[in-house]
Amino acid sequence: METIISIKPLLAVLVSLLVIPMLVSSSGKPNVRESWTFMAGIIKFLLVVSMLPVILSGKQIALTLFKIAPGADIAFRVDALGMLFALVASSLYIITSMYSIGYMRGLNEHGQTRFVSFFALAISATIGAAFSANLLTLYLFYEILSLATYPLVTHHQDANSRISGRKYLIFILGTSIGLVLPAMIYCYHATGTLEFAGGGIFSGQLSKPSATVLLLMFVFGFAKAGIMPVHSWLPAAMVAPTPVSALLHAVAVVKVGAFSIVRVITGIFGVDFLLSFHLGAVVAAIASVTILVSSCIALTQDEFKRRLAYSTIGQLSYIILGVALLSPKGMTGGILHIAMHAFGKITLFFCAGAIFVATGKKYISQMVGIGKRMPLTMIAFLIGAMSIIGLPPTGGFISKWYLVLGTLEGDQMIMLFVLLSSSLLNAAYFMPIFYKAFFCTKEESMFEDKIEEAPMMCVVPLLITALISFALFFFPQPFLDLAQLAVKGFIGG
Amino acid sequence: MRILAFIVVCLTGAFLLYGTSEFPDWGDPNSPASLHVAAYYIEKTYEETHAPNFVTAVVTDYRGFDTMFETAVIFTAGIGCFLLLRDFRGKKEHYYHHIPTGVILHIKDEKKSLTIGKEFGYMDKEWVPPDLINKTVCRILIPFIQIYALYVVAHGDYSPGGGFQGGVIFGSSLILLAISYDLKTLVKRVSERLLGIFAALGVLIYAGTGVLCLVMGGNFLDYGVLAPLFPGMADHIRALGMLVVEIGVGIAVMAVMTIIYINIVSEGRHDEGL
Amino acid sequence: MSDVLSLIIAKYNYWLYVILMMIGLYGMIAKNNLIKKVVGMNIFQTAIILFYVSIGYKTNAGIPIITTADTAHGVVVKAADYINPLTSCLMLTAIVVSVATFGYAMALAVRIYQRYQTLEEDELRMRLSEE
Amino acid sequence: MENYPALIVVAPFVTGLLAGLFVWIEKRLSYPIVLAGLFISSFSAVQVLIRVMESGPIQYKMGGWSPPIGIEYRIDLLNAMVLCLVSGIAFLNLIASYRSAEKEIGDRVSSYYTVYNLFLTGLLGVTITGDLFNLYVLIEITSLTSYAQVAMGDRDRGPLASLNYIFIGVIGASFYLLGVGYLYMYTGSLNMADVAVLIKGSQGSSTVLVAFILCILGIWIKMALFPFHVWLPNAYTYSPVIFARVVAPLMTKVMVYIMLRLMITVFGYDYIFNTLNLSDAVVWLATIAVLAGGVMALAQKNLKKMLTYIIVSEIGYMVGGAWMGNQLGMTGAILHILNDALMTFALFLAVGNMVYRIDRVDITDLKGLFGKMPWTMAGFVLAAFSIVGVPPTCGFFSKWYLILGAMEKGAYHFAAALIISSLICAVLFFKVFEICFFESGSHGHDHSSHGPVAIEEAPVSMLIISGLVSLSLIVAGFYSGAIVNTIILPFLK
Repeated sequence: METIISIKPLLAVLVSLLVIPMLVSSSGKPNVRESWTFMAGIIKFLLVVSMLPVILSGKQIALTLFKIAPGADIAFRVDALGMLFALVASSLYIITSMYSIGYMRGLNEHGQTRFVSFFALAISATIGAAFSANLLTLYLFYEILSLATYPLVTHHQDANSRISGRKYLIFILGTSIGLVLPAMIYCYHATGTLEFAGGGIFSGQLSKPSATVLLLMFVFGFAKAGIMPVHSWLPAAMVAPTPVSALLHAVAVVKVGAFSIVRVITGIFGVDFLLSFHLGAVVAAIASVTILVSSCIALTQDEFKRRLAYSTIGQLSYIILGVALLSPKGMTGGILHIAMHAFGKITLFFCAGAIFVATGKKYISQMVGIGKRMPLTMIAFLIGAMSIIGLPPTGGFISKWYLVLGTLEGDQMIMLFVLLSSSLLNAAYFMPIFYKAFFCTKEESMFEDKIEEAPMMCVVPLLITALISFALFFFPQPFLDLAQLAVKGFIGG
Repeated sequence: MRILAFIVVCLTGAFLLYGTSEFPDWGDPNSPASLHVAAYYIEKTYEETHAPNFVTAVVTDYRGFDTMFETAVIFTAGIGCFLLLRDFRGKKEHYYHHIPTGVILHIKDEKKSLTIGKEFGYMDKEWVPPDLINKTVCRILIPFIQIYALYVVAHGDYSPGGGFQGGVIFGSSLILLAISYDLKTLVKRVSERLLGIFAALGVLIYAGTGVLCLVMGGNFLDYGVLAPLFPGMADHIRALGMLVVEIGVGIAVMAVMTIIYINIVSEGRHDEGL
Repeated sequence: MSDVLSLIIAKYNYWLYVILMMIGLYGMIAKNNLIKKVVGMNIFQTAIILFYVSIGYKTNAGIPIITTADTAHGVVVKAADYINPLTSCLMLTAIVVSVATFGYAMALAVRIYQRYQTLEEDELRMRLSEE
Repeated sequence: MENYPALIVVAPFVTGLLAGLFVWIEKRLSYPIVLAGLFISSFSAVQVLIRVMESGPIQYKMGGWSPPIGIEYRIDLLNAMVLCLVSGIAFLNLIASYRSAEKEIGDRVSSYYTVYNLFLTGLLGVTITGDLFNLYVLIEITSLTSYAQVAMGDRDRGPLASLNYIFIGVIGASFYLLGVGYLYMYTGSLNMADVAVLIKGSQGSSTVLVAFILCILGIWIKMALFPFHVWLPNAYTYSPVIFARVVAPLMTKVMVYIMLRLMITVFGYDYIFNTLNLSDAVVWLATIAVLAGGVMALAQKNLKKMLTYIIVSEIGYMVGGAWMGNQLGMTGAILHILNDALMTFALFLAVGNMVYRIDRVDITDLKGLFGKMPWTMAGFVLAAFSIVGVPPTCGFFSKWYLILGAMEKGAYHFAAALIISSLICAVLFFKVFEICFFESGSHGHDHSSHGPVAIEEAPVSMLIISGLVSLSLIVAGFYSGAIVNTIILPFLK
């Protein structure tokens, strides 16, 4: 495969890092600060997009920054999988920035400069993780992301966020230091390299038991992916302001977790290796349990954001499940789900935030009849929810379609059952919200019959993401092509 | 605790004895310790340095670098005591005695003080009448002790002695002064400032000699390169270098001994004490 | 038995140093009074000095200073005639170090006494835990 | 100039003495004189490092006498690196601590600088010398000056801490001296290289064995390896900031260096690892030290004391790595000398800044410090991350080598201890961060009252140095591969 040396991936990572001093120095002037944020976001997005044609033409972009040890440098490599993830994250960053202006100003939050600065740091780390060439670099950005997110999660600085922050750290940092780090060093010790390779880095150094242990260490160690039982930080982290939940806990943070697991499965272990030991089934089983259990829990949640959080946990496991199927279609579906779920879920979070800004309501039981008051928001919600459930005509349908094909391909009927029943559950916890919002009697409605949406800066972004979700059904090409390209790299060897 | 300590101590002792089991017998002239480097020192010292006292030659020339730091150790102890104990706050109460009558005055107001002269004299809180015999004997002895100290310093490279020994003797003469009279007498004659300067200066003479050697183009403390500064003494240049540093050591040790003594006995107030 | 005895006799200097060192170490560990500990420390260091100096000793050898008579006639200096100057030199340093440490430890003791009015370790510990 | 090696040690020595002289003549000159001395020293150290890298080890004969007759300085890559580290940190610290020293020590400060420089002379001399007895003398200078400085901090507790330090320090130094005596008895020489040649092949000798154990034991006591650590926490906690800042990063590290020097140059790998086969026992001891240090740190209420226990734990890292008996472990240990010195320095710089403003640093006193001293806390956070081992800070990379070394040897207990220690450190520091971040004194979650908190930062000189050193942690992290390749590996070859 042809590799091009370019500084672009570094620039894409650095842009939002370099803008932080600007943000801090213009802390007294919110408009100036916000324009810096946008500028960084747009430049970042353009940089990422400018690499897209190269990747689509089947080439790779690479850059080695620092040599640490042979086979484990601080290095970037942009391939199809990373490109897909970076594209999602950088495009949504712009939209979220817009949304967070509306949200933060709407609520008159404190410490906005700190907020945007750490936000920028977090997005840098996300892009860095997407472009990592090896496990060491990935781990580096993974940790930076964990730490940069902490002040965002605990933004309110009250007792509640303190407890959540603690939980967040214990799970995220505890697993990454306690499980991933030793597993990673063991890999390096055994093979002398951490470079992601199409066919994995192992060639007979591992027995089945030790490979299983190692794989489980990675799967649970990347706790950001929210595999049960290391998921419980995610609902707790919902105390954060909604833009944080939206971008980080629907897109960046959790997806970095899932992305890391995908990377490890494909790049460190390799599809053939896992197939030869039948380890894909182990991961798939864990993921299926997570999918079903989390969907059931989501049914019982009344707080809007917590329900979304449990939904996220389930959806993340789709990605893991898809890749763990180890069949081309399944993997394509899993990878594609990174993108499709991101657009759908961020819409839902935006809606939750918009409702909170406009009405101060957090609980679903208080939202009866809200469709009359905020119709645009709720229509966007419908599209987002459909995408998550996997109904046409939304992007979510496409990824689910591939996932189902994947199970059929591998003749794994149990997984098929899991997917389908989970979709039903998804519908069961989303549709009542929509239904109650519009179809209720006058007496039941808790809102006056007057349209009063959230601030413009809140509504526009959620409409955009809803629109994209919708559009992806018809034009999934960039993501679908990238996913297929990535899978070709993993399976073709 | 005591039993534990005893066991630890016995184990250490046994361990150390175990290490000696392979040692050659005591006084064996052929033990490795007495050959190799040591034999070289004995055989070559006079030839190379013209100092008949091998110990001094080793101390101040072959291993002169060690000795410089050794002086620094002493200096550190002095400055450490000074930093730790020195208390610049004055005493709250003063005692004086009226010389003609022998009446003792106790002044509690810390701002008031009497002028010391023919009429009034200092007195310590726990007053012991000055012993005439002690005072007289010491007054006679002290100059001799000091002369002897200078001799010991100056003849370090010819006979047993050297800067440390001489410095200690000189310092003890000053301490004797404090003991036989009182601390104030010593502090009055040898001021704190002077001692401080001397302590630093002594070590500086040593280190300065080394730096001078650097400047003259040799290695640090390589006295050989100082020959151009002392025309006609090229043979003895190393012995001369030794003498210079010995003087430095002597000054430093003398000053530091006195500083430590004054600070400890007066608890840092420099007014009264042993 | 006689072997052991002759071994001890041939190296009794080392036995002495070890015993002295043990006394010092015991004092440092087991004594309660800080001054006694300091004295123990001094004994401990002295033991080491004894050890070194006894290393340098040679039977039938004189002090390492050439007399004027020797130098005048250009007599060849034989190593066996003089005791080892190096160990004495090293011990000069060790003595100085031990004096300096001793002096400073005393100053510290003065300071501690000023503050706590005691030098007994258990009492000091009590006072500290009270604060 | 050929005299750079001498200048490294002589410059701070002579200037220290000059400062001592000027105390009595013109007090204000002391500080600039001392500063100039340290500058010359660090400059020479860098020159020496460059030379050693270019053309191999340098030998410098004191007094012109060649070894083993005279004392020699022998500088190879290892001690050239440590020399740069020591002199650099000392120089920076002197600048950073100017204000705090004036505040804490008061009118004695000008004499204090003399002691400060003598202390550094000792450390530098210890590092550079190639003579066993010269090493002892310089250890004593270092010790005596540290006793003096410890006693100058806390007026109540300082002297007692110092006296206890004296007792243990004297035992340590005396053991070392005895060890040297035994070696001298066996070889008749005091020069390291010469001794190494003379004891080669004397595997069974009880004298060499006892000498070895005495030397190592003495150094361990001085280093405060776990069961011998009792003096360290009190001594470092109650000492003045200017001293704590330099002794905490340097003293233990220099002692570790001596241990390495004795192991590598004097006794030799072969003797230690093949004849005596002590590796396993010592690695276990180090494991216990790592864990014990961490656990004891958890119990502390005072920030300074907590950090001192972390130092105890870090000593275990280096001892364990050095005694692993393989190249990776040794690489890790040497790299950790550098990294640990830097990160401890950064930590204590930050703590010093806090002490400057709030005097007491019990953890509960730190409420709202993120608002009050943001820059100091930024430095503190970076340094803390480095201790925890978060990439890309340098602490991660030395841990990486240490764990790799442990895995190669099969010492999984040590690897596990390192991981657990990281987790403990994470808990420790986040406990502190939580207090600094959440308990900002007055407000709960009250949006309107969040005005900008009054910033009360430390003086700029302190902040700049603190910031620089904290940033250097990241730089050192990125360049750790380069450091390993250009300094450590060539040294170990």
